[in-house]
Amino acid sequence: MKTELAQYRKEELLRILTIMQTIRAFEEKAGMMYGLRKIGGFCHLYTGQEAVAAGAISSLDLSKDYVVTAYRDHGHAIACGMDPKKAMAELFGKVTGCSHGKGGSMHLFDLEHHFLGGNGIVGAQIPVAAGVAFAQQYQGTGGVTVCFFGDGAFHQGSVHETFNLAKIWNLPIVFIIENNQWGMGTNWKKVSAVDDFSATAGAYGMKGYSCDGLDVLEVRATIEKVVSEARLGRPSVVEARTYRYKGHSMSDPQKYRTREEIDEYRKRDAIQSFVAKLTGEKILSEEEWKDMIQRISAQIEEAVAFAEESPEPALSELYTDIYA
Amino acid sequence: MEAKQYDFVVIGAGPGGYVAAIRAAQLGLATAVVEKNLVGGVCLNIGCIPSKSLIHSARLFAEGKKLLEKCGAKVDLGGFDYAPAWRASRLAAERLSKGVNYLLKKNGVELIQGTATLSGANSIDVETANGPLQLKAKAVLLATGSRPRLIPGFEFDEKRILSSTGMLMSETLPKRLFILGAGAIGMEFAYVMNAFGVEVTVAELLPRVLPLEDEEASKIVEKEFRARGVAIYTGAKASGAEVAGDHVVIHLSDAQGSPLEIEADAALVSVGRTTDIDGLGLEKLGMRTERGYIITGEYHETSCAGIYAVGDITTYPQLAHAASKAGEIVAERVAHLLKGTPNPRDHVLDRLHVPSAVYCEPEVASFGLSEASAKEKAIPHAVARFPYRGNGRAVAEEAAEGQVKIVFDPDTKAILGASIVGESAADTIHEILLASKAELTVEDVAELVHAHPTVSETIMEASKAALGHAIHI
Amino acid sequence: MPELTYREALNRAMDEEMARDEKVFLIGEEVGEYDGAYKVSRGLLAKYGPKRVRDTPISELGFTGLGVGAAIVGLRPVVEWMTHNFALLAVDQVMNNAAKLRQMSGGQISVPIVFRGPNGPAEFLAAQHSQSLGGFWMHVPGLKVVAPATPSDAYGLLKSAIRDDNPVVMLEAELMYPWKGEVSEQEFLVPIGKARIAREGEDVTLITYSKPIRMVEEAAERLAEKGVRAEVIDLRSLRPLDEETVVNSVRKTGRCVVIDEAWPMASPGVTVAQLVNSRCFDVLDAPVELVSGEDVPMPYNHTLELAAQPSVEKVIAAVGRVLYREDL
Amino acid sequence: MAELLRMIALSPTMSEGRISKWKINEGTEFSSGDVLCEVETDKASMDYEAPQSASLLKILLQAGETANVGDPIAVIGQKGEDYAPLLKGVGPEEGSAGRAQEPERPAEDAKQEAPSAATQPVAAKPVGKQPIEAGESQRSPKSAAEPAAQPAQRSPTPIAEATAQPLQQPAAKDAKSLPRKTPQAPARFPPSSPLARKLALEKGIDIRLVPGSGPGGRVIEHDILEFEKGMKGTVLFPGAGTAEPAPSELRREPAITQPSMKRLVIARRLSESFFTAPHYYLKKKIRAEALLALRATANAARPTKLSFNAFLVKIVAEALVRHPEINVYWRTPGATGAGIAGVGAAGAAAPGAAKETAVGTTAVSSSTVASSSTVASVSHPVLEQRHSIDIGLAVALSDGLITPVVRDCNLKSVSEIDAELVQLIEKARAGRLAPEEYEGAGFTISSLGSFGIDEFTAIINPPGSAILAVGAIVKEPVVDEGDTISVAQTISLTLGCDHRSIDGAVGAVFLADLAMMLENPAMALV
Repeated sequence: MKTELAQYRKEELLRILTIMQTIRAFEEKAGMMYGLRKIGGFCHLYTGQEAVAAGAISSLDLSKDYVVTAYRDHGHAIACGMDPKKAMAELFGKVTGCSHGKGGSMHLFDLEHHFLGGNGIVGAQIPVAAGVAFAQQYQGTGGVTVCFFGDGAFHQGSVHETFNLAKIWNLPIVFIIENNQWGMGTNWKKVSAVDDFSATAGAYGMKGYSCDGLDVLEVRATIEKVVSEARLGRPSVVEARTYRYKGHSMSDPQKYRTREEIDEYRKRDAIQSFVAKLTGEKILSEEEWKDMIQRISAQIEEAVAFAEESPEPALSELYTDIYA
Repeated sequence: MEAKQYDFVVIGAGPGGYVAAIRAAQLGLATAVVEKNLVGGVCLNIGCIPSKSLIHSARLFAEGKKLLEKCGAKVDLGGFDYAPAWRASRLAAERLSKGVNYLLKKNGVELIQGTATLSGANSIDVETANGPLQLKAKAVLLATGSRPRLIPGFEFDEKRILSSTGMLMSETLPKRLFILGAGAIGMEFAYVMNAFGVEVTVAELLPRVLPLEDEEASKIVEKEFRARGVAIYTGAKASGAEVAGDHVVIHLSDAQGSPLEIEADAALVSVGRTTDIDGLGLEKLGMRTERGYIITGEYHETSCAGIYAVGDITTYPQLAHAASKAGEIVAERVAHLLKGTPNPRDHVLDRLHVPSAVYCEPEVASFGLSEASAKEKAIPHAVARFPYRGNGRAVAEEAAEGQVKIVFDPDTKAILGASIVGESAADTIHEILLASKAELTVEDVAELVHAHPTVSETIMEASKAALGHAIHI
Repeated sequence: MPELTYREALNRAMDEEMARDEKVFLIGEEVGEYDGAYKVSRGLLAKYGPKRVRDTPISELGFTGLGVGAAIVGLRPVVEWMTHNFALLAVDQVMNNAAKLRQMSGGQISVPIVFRGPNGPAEFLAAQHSQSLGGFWMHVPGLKVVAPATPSDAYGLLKSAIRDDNPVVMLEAELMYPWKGEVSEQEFLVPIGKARIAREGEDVTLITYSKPIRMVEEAAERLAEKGVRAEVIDLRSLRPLDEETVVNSVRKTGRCVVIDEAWPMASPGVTVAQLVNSRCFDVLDAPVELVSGEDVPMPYNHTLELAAQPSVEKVIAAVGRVLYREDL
Repeated sequence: MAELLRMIALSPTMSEGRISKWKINEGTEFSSGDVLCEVETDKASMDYEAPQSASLLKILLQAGETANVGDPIAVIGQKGEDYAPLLKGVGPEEGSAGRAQEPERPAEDAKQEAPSAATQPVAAKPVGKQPIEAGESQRSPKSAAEPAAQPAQRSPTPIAEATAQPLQQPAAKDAKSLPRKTPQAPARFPPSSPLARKLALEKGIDIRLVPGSGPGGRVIEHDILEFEKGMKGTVLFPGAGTAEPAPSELRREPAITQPSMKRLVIARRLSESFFTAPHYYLKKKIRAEALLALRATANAARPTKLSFNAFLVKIVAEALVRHPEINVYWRTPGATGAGIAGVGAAGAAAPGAAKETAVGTTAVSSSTVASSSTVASVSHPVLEQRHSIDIGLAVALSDGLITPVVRDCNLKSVSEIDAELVQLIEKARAGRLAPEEYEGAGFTISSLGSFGIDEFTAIINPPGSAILAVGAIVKEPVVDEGDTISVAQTISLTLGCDHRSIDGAVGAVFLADLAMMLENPAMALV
């Protein structure tokens, strides 16, 4: 469903845009730092999917709602309000990182901003998210849990079991499937029995929604609706069709897709299209947009400098945070 | 501006900092020390050294007066002026502080006067009189020390309500002095002022004076101080103080809870010291701290690799010599990592063998396991005592109050701890401390022939008492 | 002192802890209306209602993960597995989430959760339902593992486990549920990580945990008749392991036999044997003997089944080997 | 503002890249994601995508040139920007060593994706800063190019506390004692249990001697305990009846028997006496007729016969009264002077006369073993002048010798001495002699006449300085005063003295006087 800009105040729209541009700048810089060997291990970039995280998470009240996602978690962390400095320092494995350098790219956590992290095992975060919703219901906090996973994770057993649990216990949870079309090297159509993931919600007596993951306002509107439903104990499933520009992870030679396909999607870039809409409606001027880009890229530069300057964790840190 | 590269940068030139800097330079490290005030830190300038000088003067004054009166002379204190004693204390402080300056220069340590903050794992920004400076270092040592603790209702104006710093810097004596806090600093000032004839009142929250020392030692000190006319309220809770013109009124409730009002010309507040680590930029570096103290692990390294911390800002005893020893360990460790010089013998400061001392009269000194903590931790122990009155020298010098108390392991006869109160306790403690550190037994000390008559014989006798056959009691 | 069965002791522990802390709740298959597959949670649904005694669909991975999620935001779930054999589906949630979230989050997240259920062989259950999986959990840093063998330990350890802020896995056993034993009326906790000396002795140390304890005590009795004074140690907890009690005992006796239902390769028993070998080497008069389950999937046939498990005869034979005596 | 575009690692194992072709030329604008150039890596040719939208201000690395990962290849920024300062000191980025490219396999659950064997993760070098070679950390950083088998591991951070075993819980106190080397049984030792080896060490047992009853002959605790019991159980004299005739065809290997504790003490004390006290010997033959006659007349009226030794002891006592300079002891520091269980009379390998009687060991309870009396040791040699005349008499027992002592012999009659001797010898044989009953003899008499020995020398028994060795009574032709030959019963006396306390002349005077008194017992009364 198309949405009108008028529904949202200017500050809200600029906030959403800032989130998207911050994620984009962060991921580009992370990719560069990875190339310079400052970041190691697995690093899954969110570039291209900014609209889903920004659209969905900007609709939440993070004082009582929670966000859970998998290992492509930089975007969600920043959207939840994690300080880019802490995130970059964590990628550098420094003691100033959000997990003191012990989590790394796949395990960003920010309890203060109700971001319950990246999870390294495909689909393993889905029942955990249901558990968080269970606790919200149990303690009557009125909060909702938003659980992100991809087209790759959709075929994990945990999805079936959790959808069922969510429905039979009316848990305040929203399942958002970020269908970026590539499960590592496998196009999603090749391995999915159905073309429309949201249709499967019906099998568990839940409503299913589908929205254009490249249109941030459509994502925002859809999630606002399903979250209010979930707050009343009616969980639902949303498929956001989106696209990732970068490889599955930093060491993916991306032989499986053509440059043309990527360029095709770049034309419908979520940020460019949103900016075009905003400038069109005179909500944002070219100058303001350029300033925002400069400001955000300076912020990310500062994050990299902070990460570079931060100390490594001392060896004694090896033995902390294992047991309470 | 181009950052100056060092091997080792020390922040704070107190006893922990300057010792580490000198040791590091000796081991061939390019070392710099950043100090925002005077080299030598609190200890040399507004702490141990000036207070010891005042104690020395007070003692001479009191003893001299007593001796003259004993010989029948009538002592007229009309022309008494405190200033020369005060000036002597300042002279001592300056001379030693200059001395440290010289030592730093001699060893090639670069002294930077300024205020430092950590901007990264190994980069330090320093605000100096002539502009900002950036230093780069392979290893950093934090030794910024502590400052007098402020409690609400007793804000320092250093005129009516003074900190230990204020007391040391004031040239005149109040007629009546109220002291809040009967720790080492409080009791030392009580002794000095009482010796100079000031009317002294001491109030302490805990049930006894010198609460960190052995109970019996506290009792002896309390008895002596009361005998000299010092009013002492233990278990007293202070609620506030109002400055009224040229005097101050202190409100407190005594052990039984009944309210008390004490009027005095000045009030010294010495209830402990707090750390000085805000402003160093530690939170930014994710350093683990606990209630304002930095947590350190092996070789006194903080949770940030390459950054070490020693002295009052850490969880180790707040003593100058503890800071110095820890400083040496860090310097030797860093030199070992950078230059391959031998590793320090101890990984960390051996808490059980760090002596603490209080220089009032009678002096108090102790180390290791006290009887109370041995009981509390259910560590098998036995205790042997020997009173000073059994010692010829002490009796001859009319300093017969005091005792040596040794805590030892009944089976292995190993020395677990000791507390001495009495004449030159702070010096004689080292004999029994060395015995304990070198893992000698009370037998070894008992067997050792001690010169007669000396105060140290009390330690031999206490050791004999431990074996059940002391001679002189 | 009153006598309780092992299951009643567990029931009393959960009842008390649920009464004491609103955040404690029980979740698992058949724990509610069915009063528990082995009647351990009898009466709890009636007393605390479906919100806190939650019957689940058969989705071990699902409700185990859900338990972990509930724990990280403040609840204290007790997750009952109908048997540890079924929990293999949920190993990922225990090992990769429950055990690691604290470290991966740099200390921000705690997972105060208890996973409990019957472990090891019972009778006629064949290969898939008779596995002793303590070693799986014992292997993982970040977990605690307890294995009470008496009603009183079951009561005390389950209460400690529920109050512990770390994930705790408890190993029970179907055949132990009916065992009777004294449990004092007053509330008490058994510390996690402390072994129990079930029987004093000087000649050989017998070390075990969970169900085999009664068989080992019987063996000790038979040995006593032959003049061999065996010391029996019930570990009660596999992680943390009470090394001191084990080492002190072997230093006294100089000989050690470890009895463990699990398979012989990479089992808890092997870990204890290695500990004894390394810390008591100089006082050993014979190599440490391990009496373990046979290295085979559990057969259905009962005689075979008994042959596949540790027995009094096997323990006595092992003691014979460490004492160099054939006459036992 | 302008910034440097650097070569990045486009494939996991790449450490340098060659620009094959620039897709756009200087001055043109590009948007994020556009392909700027093609880079040849060790694996394939890859597209270098623009990280952000900007314009290409200056190409630093021309097509065909190669650069390390991290080296600048171009300058990008807004059109017309001054980028000169950026170029100052442009060189390969300091210390950018290779960081492990992670392997193909994604983080997905192992069962989801078969892990592609493309590349093994390599040990990463520390990031950015030049690592300071921490003295102790043995793991040297591996260069990125060389794939290493072990899992991706970050080597210790530059200045971090790289202790020798980084994974070890930081030890509260560093282990002062060197790791204790467990006593390895040398190859040729029989297999033995650690406990058996430990007990053998403690009990001073040579484990090689212990027969092993464990599997494969392994020596076990039981064997050690049995062996120790056995040490006490062997019989001194293999009685005639018990010794089986040695089968002649077998060449008997010498049976190595473990000396008893008592034997060990005797050995030690005698060598202590023999090797510290400079012995010399004086020989004198005496005519025994008078003494024998005296004994015969004394015994004639007595129901129990007095022993010849009792007479000997009495006369020697009287001689010692006259010659106190003999009744002395030269005490040196450390010497306990405690005397020994037995006088090595028999087995003494004194220089010269090598009279040997094999004395085996026999079962005597260990209580008779001479325990060193608790005499305070001295800090420098002293000469003790003894006042009481305590004479020790060497008595041969099955497991060694012992010297029961008769105190104040000068004050006792021969019959008293004899009664005491009988009682002492009885106790000695039963192994119930108390230390004070066999220690502290100032002078010792050892007689081997009963063993048929004519003459021998003996080793001094501390705390005495002299010992009299009395041979058998021998009939032999003697020249009388009138140069006539007659048959006489003679006894050969050999006085051993400690030259530190008794000079030759002093010894000689005493021996001559003693001989005279023995030859004329009545003189002992004068």
